[in-house]
Amino acid sequence: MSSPSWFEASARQRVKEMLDQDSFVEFIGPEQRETSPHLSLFDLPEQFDDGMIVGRGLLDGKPVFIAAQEGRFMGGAFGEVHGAKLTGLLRAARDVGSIPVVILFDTGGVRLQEANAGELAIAEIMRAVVEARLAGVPVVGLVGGRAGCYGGGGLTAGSCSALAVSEQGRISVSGPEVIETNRGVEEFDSKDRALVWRTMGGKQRYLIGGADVFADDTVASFRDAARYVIEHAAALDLDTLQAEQVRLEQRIERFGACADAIDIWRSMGAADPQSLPGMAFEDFVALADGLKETRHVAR
Amino acid sequence: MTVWDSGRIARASRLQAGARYAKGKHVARKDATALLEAVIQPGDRVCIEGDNQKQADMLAAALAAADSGKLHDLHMVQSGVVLPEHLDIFERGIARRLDYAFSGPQSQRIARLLFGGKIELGAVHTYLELFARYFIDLTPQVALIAAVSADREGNLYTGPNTEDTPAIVEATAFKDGIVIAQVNEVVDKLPRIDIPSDWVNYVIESDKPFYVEPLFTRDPAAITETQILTAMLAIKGIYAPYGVQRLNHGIGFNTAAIELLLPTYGERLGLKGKVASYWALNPHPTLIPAIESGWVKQIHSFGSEVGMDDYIRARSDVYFTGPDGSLRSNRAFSQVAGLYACDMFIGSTLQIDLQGNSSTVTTDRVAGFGGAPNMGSDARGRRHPSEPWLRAGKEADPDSPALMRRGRKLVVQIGETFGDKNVPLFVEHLDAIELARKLDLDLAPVMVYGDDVTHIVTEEGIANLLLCRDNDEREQAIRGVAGYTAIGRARDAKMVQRLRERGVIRRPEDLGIDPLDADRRMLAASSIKDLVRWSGGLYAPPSRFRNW
Amino acid sequence: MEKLTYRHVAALRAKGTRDQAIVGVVASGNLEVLVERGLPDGECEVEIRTPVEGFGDVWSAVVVDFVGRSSPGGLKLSINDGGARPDMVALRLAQAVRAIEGERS
Amino acid sequence: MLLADILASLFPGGHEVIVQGGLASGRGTLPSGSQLAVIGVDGRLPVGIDEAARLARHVLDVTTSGSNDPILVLVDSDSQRMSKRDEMLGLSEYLAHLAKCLIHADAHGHPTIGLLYGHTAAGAFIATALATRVLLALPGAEPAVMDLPSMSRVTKLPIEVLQEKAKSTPVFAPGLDNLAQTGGVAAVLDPTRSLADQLEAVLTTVAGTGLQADTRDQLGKQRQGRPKAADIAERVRELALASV
Repeated sequence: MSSPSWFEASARQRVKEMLDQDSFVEFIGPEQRETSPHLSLFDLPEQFDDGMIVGRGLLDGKPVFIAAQEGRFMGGAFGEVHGAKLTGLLRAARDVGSIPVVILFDTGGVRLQEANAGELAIAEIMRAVVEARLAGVPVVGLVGGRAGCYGGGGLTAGSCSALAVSEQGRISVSGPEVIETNRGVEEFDSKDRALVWRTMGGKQRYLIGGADVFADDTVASFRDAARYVIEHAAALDLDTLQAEQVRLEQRIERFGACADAIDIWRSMGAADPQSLPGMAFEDFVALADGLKETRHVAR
Repeated sequence: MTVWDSGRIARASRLQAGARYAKGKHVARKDATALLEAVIQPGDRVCIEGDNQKQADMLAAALAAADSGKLHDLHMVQSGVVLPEHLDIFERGIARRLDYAFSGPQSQRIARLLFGGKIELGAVHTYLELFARYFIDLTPQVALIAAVSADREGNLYTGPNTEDTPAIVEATAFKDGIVIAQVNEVVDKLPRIDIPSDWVNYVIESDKPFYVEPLFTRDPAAITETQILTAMLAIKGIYAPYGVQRLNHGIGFNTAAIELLLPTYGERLGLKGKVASYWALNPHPTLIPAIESGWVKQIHSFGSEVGMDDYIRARSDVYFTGPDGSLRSNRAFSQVAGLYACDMFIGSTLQIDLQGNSSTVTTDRVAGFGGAPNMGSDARGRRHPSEPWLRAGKEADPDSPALMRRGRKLVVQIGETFGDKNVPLFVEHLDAIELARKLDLDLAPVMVYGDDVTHIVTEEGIANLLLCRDNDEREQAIRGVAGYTAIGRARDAKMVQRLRERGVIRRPEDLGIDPLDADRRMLAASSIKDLVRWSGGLYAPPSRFRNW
Repeated sequence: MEKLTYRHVAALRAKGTRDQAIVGVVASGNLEVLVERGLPDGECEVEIRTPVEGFGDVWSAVVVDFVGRSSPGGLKLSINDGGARPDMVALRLAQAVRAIEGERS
Repeated sequence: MLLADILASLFPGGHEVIVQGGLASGRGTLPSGSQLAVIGVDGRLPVGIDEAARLARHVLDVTTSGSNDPILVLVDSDSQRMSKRDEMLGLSEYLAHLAKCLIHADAHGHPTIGLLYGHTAAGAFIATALATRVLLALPGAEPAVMDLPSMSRVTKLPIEVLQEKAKSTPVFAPGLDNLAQTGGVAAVLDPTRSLADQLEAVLTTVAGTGLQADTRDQLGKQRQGRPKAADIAERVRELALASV
């Protein structure tokens, strides 16, 4: 049987199937019933793992810490418990100093019913990501789930050593509906899904250097991508940050006047930029790797 | 002295009134309302073309902008009440009486206007009935239609979404009526001529293409495990034993699941070539994997589907296409095909009662059924035999002599026992009855009558109503597949068990189906993108269905 | 939020040796079932938390059928419901038993 | 307080902080004589890619200056800039980069202090004020993740109901008190006293190089705003360490 779709799979399936067989050990699993203490205030159902699975396992026989968000529970949003599990895992990685962390993002951002706790969780997670990286630990992110990687999830992903994204993946701070609600449909039509994907989807992110690896929508492809980005993770030091500064400033210089992603792709040299969204995986990777100018994506 | 050509005289004077806005047959968009005010007269029967797919939306808006002092008391005779403008004209008094067949998004507002007395309702028809009445007692005086393009002479290319146009124009143009077409563009040379220019009186170039709703696009990503289970039951418990070769599918997710299981589950059951070869069906994107896997021999379509045009063009062995290569749909002919040349209809509904009557009308929604009642009924005029038809007939009436026994069309209702928001599919009484009382109608809007229904498929199993010998059995057979709805829980367990032993009710385990095997991984495509891949990139889904 | 608890006598001990399993997700129209061993072999308990109140008789009927069809002896099943329909509940309960009995999905 | 008043109170001897296009940068000398680098967002400016890149550039300039100056981050911002352009060009990367630069500076001898004196929200909040080691605030500051009307739209609960619920928990509603109780804001300064004195007192507690433990979750537990975060994080950490 072919490898299951990453987009379709649950967080548990992704974790189980991307790690070596039977190697996953969960920390504070669902049987501990450490659920959100806040959802009942809103008469909302809890989930036993609060939508976040953390633990350790083996990838090609090598130990990794792994965290996965369930994008279908509360849109994968960060709540108090959900976030604290990841914080604790990252702090452990920092303390150990040698075991990489793989984060399977699938989130709409902060869980509004516990917004302050979620916002602070993200601040703590980002600090813990940086601490782990400063301790020499690769922290890598995989983005290709139903909920995308929005809000604080996008910021956390941006703090990682390296990212893999699939076509389905979206990385952004404000979601399409939020932009439309605040700025009007003229600014952004959230129902125009082609627009959503070419603005914040996986292909655009890969092309402009927002992600290091473009994965196919299968667990196997993400597993390969995870192995690759762990190997090639950038260290976090002053050089990296300065390189990232230059990279980001150059992006504004080069594409800051573009009205649409199609214009960006055209100015990158894509002969038929309109065809990129529909392009099959292999064709796109071949084309993109010819276009991408910043080979080493400093982040 | 008797005048025998008053209609022709009236038409001449209408044309004269409209002539000042026209250059030849061509009228500017800005004069559309003025033209309508000139050629339509108060009390006229008017048809605005529009069904569950295509809409003559510019002309609908032009009519809605008319002066209600000049145009009033119109009698609208049209397939669809779908656009807000279709009801605005009633609110503004431009129109008063309505005969129609389908209303999707406006079903709630139409109910309010009916209750408020703003609409005088003739009847809710099926498409085919309404077309029929165009030729008998509801012939339009003016038809407002939509086409893709016109040439200078006024010939029309209606293209893949030809749909209702031929039926409307035939009835109007040949009975002294006026035909006004909105077109997306005027060109020198048409790809093909669907409507000849001498049946068309005016052509108006619209500022944007006429609207088409992608009504038949079902995203495989939304198909549930339960729907897959019902699809497996239908394939193994109905398609296979009856050997159904000629059929029509509804638009729900259960039948979309069936389409996506043919190349996987159907293949495993060895059914390829034995079932589901000939279709009366719109170009469902979810049928692409089955077509690509060689299951489908031929499809005739009521209309087209947004994004399917290139795929259809490249699969002319399967679809009906013109010399230009594009699809030719025709709702009237396809409805006739579904009625007389198909051995099965399978589709979903919102409510089923204890007699098996079903309806999608609820007390605050007057939906109209479009084509479903024709598809979902036994054609009493049918005379040609086929194996499924004869077999169904025999099950219903085992004792009559074979040579004198009518066959039966398989009419299958498929669904989950609970629908959206936990609303039960099975009810004691249809809401349609309550609605008919409130509106003082002569007839409750029933979509499929119980005596036409042969099977009901739910996740709990299949009820074969052909094998029921009396009303009691029929009721218990229905209760026996009604799951945990109040209807289902009130079953006579012993009788249901006896029905099961007789094969009237068949549970998944009776068919060798393990509900736990109903997995999304069985679907030949699990996303719209998968469908695009199956089509070799020929299917171009509308933006709202994309996630790339 | 309504909490419902049902205890039943079960004919057979659930097979396998796994201590626990979890299936499903708490999302609209869906639910999660956490299944754990720990009860005497002839007993089964189903505990439900649901935001949709007033459907106790439906839940009860679903659970009775589940205990009759599966052999959930010794199992405690805990449900967080996201407003699932009975057919989905029945499916998840069956999946939960299959999962703890050790079959790989 | 206005930015000018804050700067005057911090640096009675004068300063070299300039505000350009809503972004502040420069340095000042505290009465004790110690130098302080300053960056900031003023006038409720939304933080988009251009703003984030400029702020990060200032932080990197401080990090490479060879000094050991602490960095003061002054915040009166809108949320992140919500626009097609910003998201198309990867706003998440820009905001994350700014946060990384601040945390990196903190770890390399430049203790970071945030001072919230106006509004801030969502992604802009995370990338500026919440990326500092110690977050201070002035009375009247209005931190928010999302405003109640938007929250009401998303949760489909009336604003009155949300306001009622907010009385029993600090966990979701906007406001300085709620952020303080959940551990996000360490202390609220007294505007009637010298800000310089109060800041110097804080600086003595954060003196020294290298990262210090992030104690915001502990603070949230002590203040009973976040009952579970600290314990869950610590339990996971211990389980993970034990698993190695």
